[in-house]
Parts: sequence; C-alpha cells; structure tokens
Amino acid sequence: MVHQVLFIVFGLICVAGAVNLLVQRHPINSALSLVVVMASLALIYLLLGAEFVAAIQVIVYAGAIMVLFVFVIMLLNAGAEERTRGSRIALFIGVPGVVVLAGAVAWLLVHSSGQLGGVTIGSSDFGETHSIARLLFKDFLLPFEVTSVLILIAIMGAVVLGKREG
Amino acid sequence: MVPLSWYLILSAILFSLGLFGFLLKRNIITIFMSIELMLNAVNLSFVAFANYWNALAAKSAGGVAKLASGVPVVPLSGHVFVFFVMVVAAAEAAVGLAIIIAVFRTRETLNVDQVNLLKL
Amino acid sequence: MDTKSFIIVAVIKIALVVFIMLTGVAYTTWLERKLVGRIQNRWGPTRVGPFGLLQPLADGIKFILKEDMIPDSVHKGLFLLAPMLALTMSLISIAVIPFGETITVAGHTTALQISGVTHAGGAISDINIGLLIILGVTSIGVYGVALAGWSSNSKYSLLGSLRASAQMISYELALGLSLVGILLLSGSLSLREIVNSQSGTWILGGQNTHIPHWFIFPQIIGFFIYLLAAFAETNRIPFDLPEAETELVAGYHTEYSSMKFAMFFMAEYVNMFTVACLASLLFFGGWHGPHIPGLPPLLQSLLPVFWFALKVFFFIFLYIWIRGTLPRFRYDQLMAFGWKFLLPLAIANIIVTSLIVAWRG
Amino acid sequence: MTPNLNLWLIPLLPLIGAAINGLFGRRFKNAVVSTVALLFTAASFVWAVRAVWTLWPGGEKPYIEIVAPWITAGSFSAPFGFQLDQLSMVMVLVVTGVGFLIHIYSVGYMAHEGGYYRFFSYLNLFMFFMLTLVLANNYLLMFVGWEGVGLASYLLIGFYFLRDSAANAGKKAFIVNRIGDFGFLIGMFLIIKNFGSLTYTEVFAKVSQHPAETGWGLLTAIGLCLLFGAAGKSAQVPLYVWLPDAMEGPTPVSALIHAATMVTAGVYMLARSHAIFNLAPNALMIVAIIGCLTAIFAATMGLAQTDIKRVLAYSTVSQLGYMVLACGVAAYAAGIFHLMTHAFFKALLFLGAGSVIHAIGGEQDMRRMGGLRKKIPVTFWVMTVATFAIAGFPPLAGFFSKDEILGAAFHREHGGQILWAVGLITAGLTSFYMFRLWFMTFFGEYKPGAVDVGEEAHAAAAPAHAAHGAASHSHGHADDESHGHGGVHESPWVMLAPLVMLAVLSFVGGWVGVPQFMGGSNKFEHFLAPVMESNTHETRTLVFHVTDSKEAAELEERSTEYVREEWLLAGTSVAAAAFGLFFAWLLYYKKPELPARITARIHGIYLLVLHKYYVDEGYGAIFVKPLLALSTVVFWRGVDQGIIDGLVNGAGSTSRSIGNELRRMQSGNIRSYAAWVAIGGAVVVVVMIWLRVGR
Repeated sequence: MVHQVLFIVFGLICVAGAVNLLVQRHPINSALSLVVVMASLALIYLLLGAEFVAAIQVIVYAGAIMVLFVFVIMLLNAGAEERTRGSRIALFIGVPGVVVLAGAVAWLLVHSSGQLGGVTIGSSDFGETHSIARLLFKDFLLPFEVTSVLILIAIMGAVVLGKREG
Repeated sequence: MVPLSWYLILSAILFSLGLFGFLLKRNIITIFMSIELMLNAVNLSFVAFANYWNALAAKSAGGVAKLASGVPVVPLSGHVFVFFVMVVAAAEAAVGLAIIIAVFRTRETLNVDQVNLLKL
Repeated sequence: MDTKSFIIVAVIKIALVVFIMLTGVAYTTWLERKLVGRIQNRWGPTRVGPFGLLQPLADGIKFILKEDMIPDSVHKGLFLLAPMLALTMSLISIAVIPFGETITVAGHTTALQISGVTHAGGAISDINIGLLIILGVTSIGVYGVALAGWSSNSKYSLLGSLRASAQMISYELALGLSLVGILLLSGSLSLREIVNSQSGTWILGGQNTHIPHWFIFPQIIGFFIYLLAAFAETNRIPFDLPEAETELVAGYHTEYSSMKFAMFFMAEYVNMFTVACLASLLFFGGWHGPHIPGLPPLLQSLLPVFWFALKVFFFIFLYIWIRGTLPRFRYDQLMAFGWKFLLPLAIANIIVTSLIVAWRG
Repeated sequence: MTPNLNLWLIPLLPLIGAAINGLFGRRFKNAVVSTVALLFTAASFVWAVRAVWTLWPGGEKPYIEIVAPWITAGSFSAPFGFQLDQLSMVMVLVVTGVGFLIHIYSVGYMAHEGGYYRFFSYLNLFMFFMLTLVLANNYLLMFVGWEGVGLASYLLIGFYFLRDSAANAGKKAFIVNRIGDFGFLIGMFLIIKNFGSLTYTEVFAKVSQHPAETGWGLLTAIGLCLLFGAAGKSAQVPLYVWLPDAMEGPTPVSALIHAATMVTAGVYMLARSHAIFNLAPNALMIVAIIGCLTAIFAATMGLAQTDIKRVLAYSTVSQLGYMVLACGVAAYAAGIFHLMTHAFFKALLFLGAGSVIHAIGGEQDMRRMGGLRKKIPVTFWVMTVATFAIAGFPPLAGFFSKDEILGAAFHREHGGQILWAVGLITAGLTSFYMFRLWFMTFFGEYKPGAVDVGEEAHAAAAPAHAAHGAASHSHGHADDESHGHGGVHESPWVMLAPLVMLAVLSFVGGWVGVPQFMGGSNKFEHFLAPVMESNTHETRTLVFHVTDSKEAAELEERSTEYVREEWLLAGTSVAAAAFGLFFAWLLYYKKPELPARITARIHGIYLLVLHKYYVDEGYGAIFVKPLLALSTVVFWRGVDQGIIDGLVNGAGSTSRSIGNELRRMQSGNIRSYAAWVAIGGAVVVVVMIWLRVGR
C-alpha cells in the first residue's frame, strides 16, 4: 500500500517534470524539470530496491550531467525559445502525439500484462553495492574497462572541441 | 506491491515525452535534454525488469530464472546496464555540450532551425 | 515496528536533530566571531547577553524581521528556489549521519540516526549507501549556488556562482576519491558499519599497539585530501573564492537579503557540520572513545554522542582557526591545486591502498 | 648427397642487374650500366658453370631444388622449384654463355644509342626469364619464364618505340605469341586435369604408366596443344610470321632472343615433354610435318630477301623447323644438339651481320653491300666460318647436328624418306641463300647507292619491307650523328671478341656429337641419355621395331648396313650444301646479271616468294580484318558502347535521378532528421508489435 502510494506520488512528479520540460520555453527551467524527473526516478529506484543505481542516478545524472547542462546554459546565456508559427503547429501535433503514443504503449502493456506473468514487484535489497560490484568487475570486466576508454575519448573530444582555434 | 506494467507504463510515458521533446523543441540544449529523458525512461524499465527477474528467480526452483529459450538470467545485469547507460550518457553529454558550445561560437544561435549548414 | 510508530519516531528524531543542528549552527556563528575576534585581537560580540551569548538569537530575529527584498530584474522563481534548495540539501545529508549507537527513551529503543531503524531484536539497520547519499546530496547542493548566481541577473553573482559551481564540481572528485580508501578498508558504504569497523585497536604483527583502530592512521593522506577538498566544498577560507567579498562583493548571494540570505548562511554552516561529522565518522572512529566507568545509564548511553560531538567540535574549531589564519587562494591556483595535485594524489592513494588491501587479502 | 647448388641464384642475378639498371640506370653513366649488366650476367654464367661442374656428368635423376612454395590448391601444388638435369645443363650453359657474349657485344654495338640503360635492363630481364624457363621444375614456372621472355622480347623488339614499325612488330610478336600460349595453357590444363600435377617428374612418371596411343587420344591432344604453344614461341608454321618482323629490334637482340635462345624455348619444351610425345605417335608425326613444312617454307622465303637481317630471320625459322623436325622424329638429342650449334652459329651470323651493318653505317640492304671482304676482314672471316657451319660443311658444327637430324628423319618409319628429302632440299636451299648472302656482302664491289629501280618498286610493294627500309635508315642516321664519321670501318674489339669466340664455338661446337659411324662416340647424345632415356630405347623400338627377340647376328648385319647408309646420307647432305654453294657462286659471283634474268622468267613465283607467299596479307584478310570488324561493330559499338556503357550510364543516371528525389529528405534541418529517425523507430516498433500480435 505504502509502496503503491509512493510509486504514484513519485511517478506523478516524474511525469509532471517531464511535461514541464516540454512546456517550459527557457532551457534552464527545462533543465531543472529534468533534475526533478531524475531525482524522483532515483527515489523510484529506491522503491525497486536498487539503491546503488539510485545513488549513482543522483550523483552522475543529477549531480554531474545536469550540472554540466546548467553550466552550459549559464555560459551561453541561452534565452527562451521564441514562439513561431511552426512551434504552434508543433504544439498542436505534439500534445496529441504524446498522448496517443503513450496511450498506445500503455494499452499494449496493460493488454500484455498477462504475458508478463502478473508479477508484482517491490523493494528487496538484492541491488546492493556488493553484488553489483561483483558482477561489474567479474562478468562485465571488459565492458567496464572499455567504458573507461570511452570516457577518456569523450574527455579528449570535449577538450579538443572546447578549445578555441589558434 | 506494484505490478511491473506500472513501471513500464511510466517508462513509456517518459519516453514518449522525451521523444516529442526531441522532435518539437527548437533549442538544441533542450533537445539534448529530451534525449537524456529518453535514456532515463529506458533505465527505469531496466531497473524494473531487474527487479521482476529477481522476483521470478525467487519464485522459481533453484532460485534461477530462465528465459523461454532456457538461458539463465542474471537479474542484476539490469542494474549493470543502467550503469553503462549512465557512463555513455556522461560521455555523450561531455562531447555533445562541447559541440553545442562550438556551434554556438560559430553560429551565435542555439536554434537548430538556424543551424542548417548541411542544407543543399 | 509498525508504520505508525515508525513515522512518529521519525518525526520526533527529525525535529530534534534539526533543532539541535540549527542551534549548533547559530552558536557556531557566535563561536566563530568570538574566536576570530580573539585571533585578530578583538573581543567579538559582547553586548547581547553574557559574553554576547544571545547574539545569534538577535541575529536570527533581525533576519526574520528584515524586509524581503527581491530585485526587479531577477529570475523570480529560481531566485526564491535557490536558497531553499541549498538549505534543504545541506539538511538532508544530516539524515544519514549516525551520532551514536542507540538510545532508550521510555522503554523505546531507537538508533541515534534519522535514517536508522531499530528492529525488534535490537539490531539496527542503517541505509546501506549512506556515504553515497551524502555525496549525491552534496552534488545536488551545487544547484543552489549555481541558480542563485544565475537568477540574480547580476555580474557579481554570476561570476561568483560560476566560480562556486566549478570549484564544487572540481573538488567533489577529490573528495569522493579520498573516501575510496576508507571504503576499501571497511568494505562498506554504510556509515554505521564504517564506524563499527573502527572499534578496537590496531593490532600489528600480533602486538596490540593500544592505538585506536581509526582509519586516520592508514589513511592519513586520504584524510588530508578529504580535509582540503571539504574546505573547498563548503567554500570556506582559504577556498572562499565564490564569496570573496573583496572582489565580488559577496559572490552568488550578493543580491540576497533577510531570510533568503540567512538560508545560504545556514546552509554553509550545516555543510560545515556535515563535513565535520563525516570526518569524525570516517577517520576518527565516530562515537568510539574511551569508556568511562561509573556513570549513570542515561549518561552512559549518551557518552558516545559526547565523544562524537567533541570530535565534530574539534573540526569546527579547525575551520574557524584556519579562517582566522590563512589568506585566500587565487582562482587559477585553486583549480590547479584541485586538478593537478589533489586528484592525482587521491588516485595514487587509492592505488596504494587497494594494493595493500589486496596483498593482505 | 648432392650439395646445395643454390640454383635460384642463376636466374636471380640477372634480375638484380635488371632491377638496378631499370630503377637507377637513368642516372648512371653508360660505363656503370654496362658494368652492372655484364657483372650480373657473368656472375650468373659462373654460377651456372659451377652448378654444372658440381653435378657433372649428372645422374639418372635430376637435381631438384624447391626454393619456396608458390601455388598450393588442394592436392595440386606448383612450387618455385628448379631442376638441373642434362637437358637444362645444356640450355643453361647456352643461355648464360651466349647471352654473356652478346652482352659484351652490345656494349660496343649500343654505345651510341639512346636508352642504353633501358636496353641492358631489358636484356638482363630477358636473361632472368629465360633462365627461369629452362631451370623450372614444373610447367607452370616454365610458363612464367615463357611469358616473361615474351615480355622481354616485346620490349626489345619495340626498343625503338618511337618508330611505328618497331612498335607494330613488337605488338605482332606479342599477339602471335599469345595465340601460341593459348595452346600451351590448354595443354597445361589438360595435364592438371588428368595427371593432377605440373611438376615434370610427377607428370612424366604418371604418363609413363599410360599405354602408348595408337590413334587420337588424351596424350595426342596434350601433345598438339603443347606443339601449338611451341609453334608460337619457336616461330613454326603457321605462327612464324612474327619472327621476321622482330628484326626491328637492335641486332644483339635479334641474335640473343630471336636466334639463339628465346625462339628455341619451344624446341626445349618439346624435348622436355618427350615422355608425352613418345606415347603419342600421331602428335609426333604432326610435329615432324610442321617442322618440315616450316623448314622448307622459310628456306624458300629466305631466297628472295635482300635485307641481310631478314635473310637470317628466315634462316632462323628454317633452322627451328629442323629442330622441331628432329623432335618430331623422336631424335630429341639431335634437336637439342642442333639447338646448341645453331645458337653458336646463328648468334655469330647475327652479330656478324650487325658488325657489317655497323661498319657501313646502318645499311641493311645486301644490294648496297659488296666487296666488304677487304675492309672488314675479321668480320668476313668469322662470317665465313658461320656460313660454312650453317650450310653444313664438315667439320663445322652445323654439319654434325644437321646430319643427325636428317639421319634420324630418314630412319623414321612412316614417310621418313619424304621428311628426309624435304630436309635435304632445305639444306641445299639453306646453303644457297647463305652463300648468296656471303657473296653479295663480301665479294664483288662495294656499291652503297646502287638499287635497281624495279627491285625497289617490288620492295615498296611489300609494306613491311618498306617500313623496314626506313628503319634501317633511321638507324644509320643515328649512327652517323653520333659517330660523326662515314666510310666503312671495322667494328671495335669489344664487338669482335665475342664474334671470334662464337666463331671458335661454331667451328668446334659440333665435335661433341660426332656420330659413331664416323668413329666418334656421339658424346652429346650419351650425355643427354638420362633425360631422353625413355626415348633412346623405346623410340628406337617404336621407330625401328627392333625388339629384344631379334637375334644378335641380325643386329650385327643390320648395323653394318646402317653404317653404310649413314655415310651415304652424310655424303648426300654435304653434296646438297655444295650444290647450294655452287649455285650461289654462279649466280651472285660469276654471273651477277643472271638472277635478274631468272626472276624475270619466273616472275610470278618470284613475287610469290618475295612476298613470303602472301601469308601476312592472308592472315590479315582472314583473321585480322574480320576480327577487327567484328570487334568494332559488335563488341565495341554494340556490346561495349551499347550494352555495357548503357548499363553503366543507365545505372548512373538512374541513381542520380533517385538521388535527386531522395535529397529532398536531406533538408539540412536537424529536426527533420530527428523526425526521420523517429519514424523509422516507430515503423520498427509497429512491425514488432504486428509480428507479436500475429503470432
């Protein structure tokens, strides 16, 4: 019961944040909406017992990636999107589009929930850091190391791109 | 206890919103954020499925859940995937934002409709 | 424990901790003014109450009563949001910090920790990832500073907030990495378990050294990295560039006044407390201290809290002491120090520690 | 065991020389170029001599050296393997020895020509390929050499590539050779198909288990294919047409490639494949007929030629015909013997002719020569030796080898006498035109400007000939300009020394093969016996039907009869040569006005012979023109331009128009790209859902 209430609360916050992301015309508002979405997603992860994922969701996504976004927005002093005729058309197409798409997928999922076995899931502490670490450094060691190379490449790319010519 | 489909529906809604943000927004940074939103939506379903498999494994004999093809499932790998998605997202953000800065430097705009040098 | 009593206990604990924390913050400001005054050969506050002890109260009343000024050109929503965010985030991190083992009040045993839950058998279940939560919440705290500067629409604020965010992001890396050594030694992310693994004394080669089993000894390098990074995280001297009143007026909170300013102010001091608590927990054995026999049971059960408070007080004192002693860094020196010295040193520390841990099996 | 001879060095050394000269020669001085070329050729010769010396006299089994694997496919493999047996010993010594002498000669002859480094590079390259050809231990590697010498020949014929006629001659040689190679290739395919190998030893081992064919069969087919290949390379009827034109190349090239070595590759190949031919009598018969036809045809064509090199070219074709004839009557040893002696005296003749041409400033028309005996005495004497040798006067080299062949032909069972008679006539004709050349060049008076107007007209009627006249002029000019002196002069000693050495060889070269009835022991044949082993006994049985069951007395009786017969045959051939000498003396020395009268009398036949029986023109009309027309109309305009170009252009324009439509999608608007991505994803999702629902 508590679980369901918490899920609904945070899920609604998520959706509200995401909608706000779309509705807001100033990028910094969108960015903060996204931070809200991420934070509440982190809490949903906690509901699912994925505490490690929740923590890195906050640290990496909200704390690092989104800060970077906010930083860039501040740096470029990005203004609000101007309204154009196209944007209004986009709104008219977009809102029903989102509703239709989400509705279709939701309908499909509800319809096929029988195939999912009707299993209800709740918190369990199986997602603890020890076991994830074991998996990450044993079974997924190579991908893990490769991602470190990926990160390195990304850093170098960012440095090169960010460097002013001359 | 919450059914799996609720999580998936939430994930789908977030993904749809992200997709339409991706298609409809004109500010390149917002478009980028929409992509992040989609990634998050996918992460949610990963974590939900991890939990789902864990529940199945707890129910099934021997404590190991199996796919229809008989391949055993490691529930936690969903979490590991989320981890990798985050790593990729971080790398992507670093490079993507650097590109955005470079674009802004040359074009003085963040509106993608005005960044159309690829046009014939 | 049923949900109802859980909520009741939690609310009581939260109220108590917040009250104590805010009072502590208020009196820390008094202590700071006093100490800095003495260091600078002044008296500090003396007028309000004996030794100026009521000065914090007067300050608080003044903050509350002042006119709530909001400049015209600010981005209003965010301008209001920023200080709240800063204070909230700093307070949230207190939630996972354990102050001691357990306390029994009116036959009801509970953990001395907001997020700790005591089970029927007396076992305490702490949140498993307390340390990560503190790191995460700290990283969210950056938003408060960044948004404050940006929404003020003022160049001093913006510069201050850019400096602050960059500084906090940069030093968060060193901070996080300096803690990895502790994690390697304790094998846990739970603060309670980390403290528990520091009980007893170091035993080297079968010899009891009678030195407390604190992680400061094997992790002395990690500790100094942590200390320096923590100073930078909390924007304290010598890393107080974001505020730098001689250059940037007051940095990111230039445009703030009255209670909103007070929130930033409190957030900073709460952060100091958090960092000090963390240092005590991770490196100095938390609430572990010499056992004093012959005390009444209540005091006996509060003794660990006393030891913990003593350690935290020491760090607060250290903060103030350094503030009164050291000048400010230049910004490029600050960045170079963080990236080129602290970060590599932290990585080297991790490597050496992990090698030793692996070698010892 | 046999020591490691490192045979691969023999071909490799000239290749290194070729590479050095070819890559860097442009910057070298002539002296350096010739030093490099001579050094590597000499080294190759020395190494060959050392190898032969080590192996001498060679065992029953060939020395085989596998250097590296080359092509391996399933059970089939063709390695870089070299083989040294008695046959390749002879060949390798002839090639390196004569080649070296001609290299020396070239230093003098080419001294004032442009492209000096190029010439020596090509020449060394030729040596490399020729040595690969003769040393190879399998048909495929031999084919590499075979094609390589063709390439070198092409390059050297077209050495004066600025001249149209030279370029055309090179092309002609190349194309005609290709036709022959086609036969060779088919033959090789048949061998692979049926014997699963191309290595000589393996193929022959398997062939020997094959029963002798009486009619037409597999071995005959292989033999005929190989014969076709040999006909191309060794200028046999009907593919001989390229060789006379090949005289466009510098004279040392004519001597080395188109007389002494390359053209004998076909004969070598036939001799090498004796195991196949021995079991295919019909193929053997055709080989003999082809050889015989070539010999007499070329000899008659040589009668009317006035260009000194062309006479020698036809003579070469004719002599090659002799060698093929020898192979055809299963007297392979005799064929190789003639090959060797021919290499000596024909190289000598060409080089001597070159010396003559050099002496009189590039003139090649014999009618403008005469009386050179006094002016260039050394050249005269060596040419005399060569002429007597080729005419077959004892005791010079040509006598023994030619006599061997004629003797073998005579003893051939079916139609042997006819073959012998034709050979004999050819010998007489050979003697006649060679002495004609001799008399016209060295006797009488020197008449540089003299050309009969009528004759010139005839000459002009033959286009190739006229072109050749122009060629010789240009050579003369080049010479004049560079030399800066006119008048007749003896060649330098760097040219004469090889001539003298070749003259000695031409004189004594035949003594290794003095037949038994003359008191010799025919060492040459015995030397080659291990290689030709299968034929010395078997063929004899095949030809004479001398079986072991015959009694010794009968053999004895037959033997004395045989000796008498042999003396008779030798006498006849010498007589034929003498007749030739006599008529040449009569017509071109005693009464020089006679030939004109005779030609006037038999004008038709004369023209026919002068124009080489119109074979070139016939080929042109029958093969070249229809092929050209077919290629132009059907393949070029129809298939290539119409279908292939149409397809290509059509594909191009179709994709361009599709692209023109598709590029509308590429609006340059990022969000439209995003929409495309989304639509694509949506389609995938829909398809997946549909598939699941449909399940």
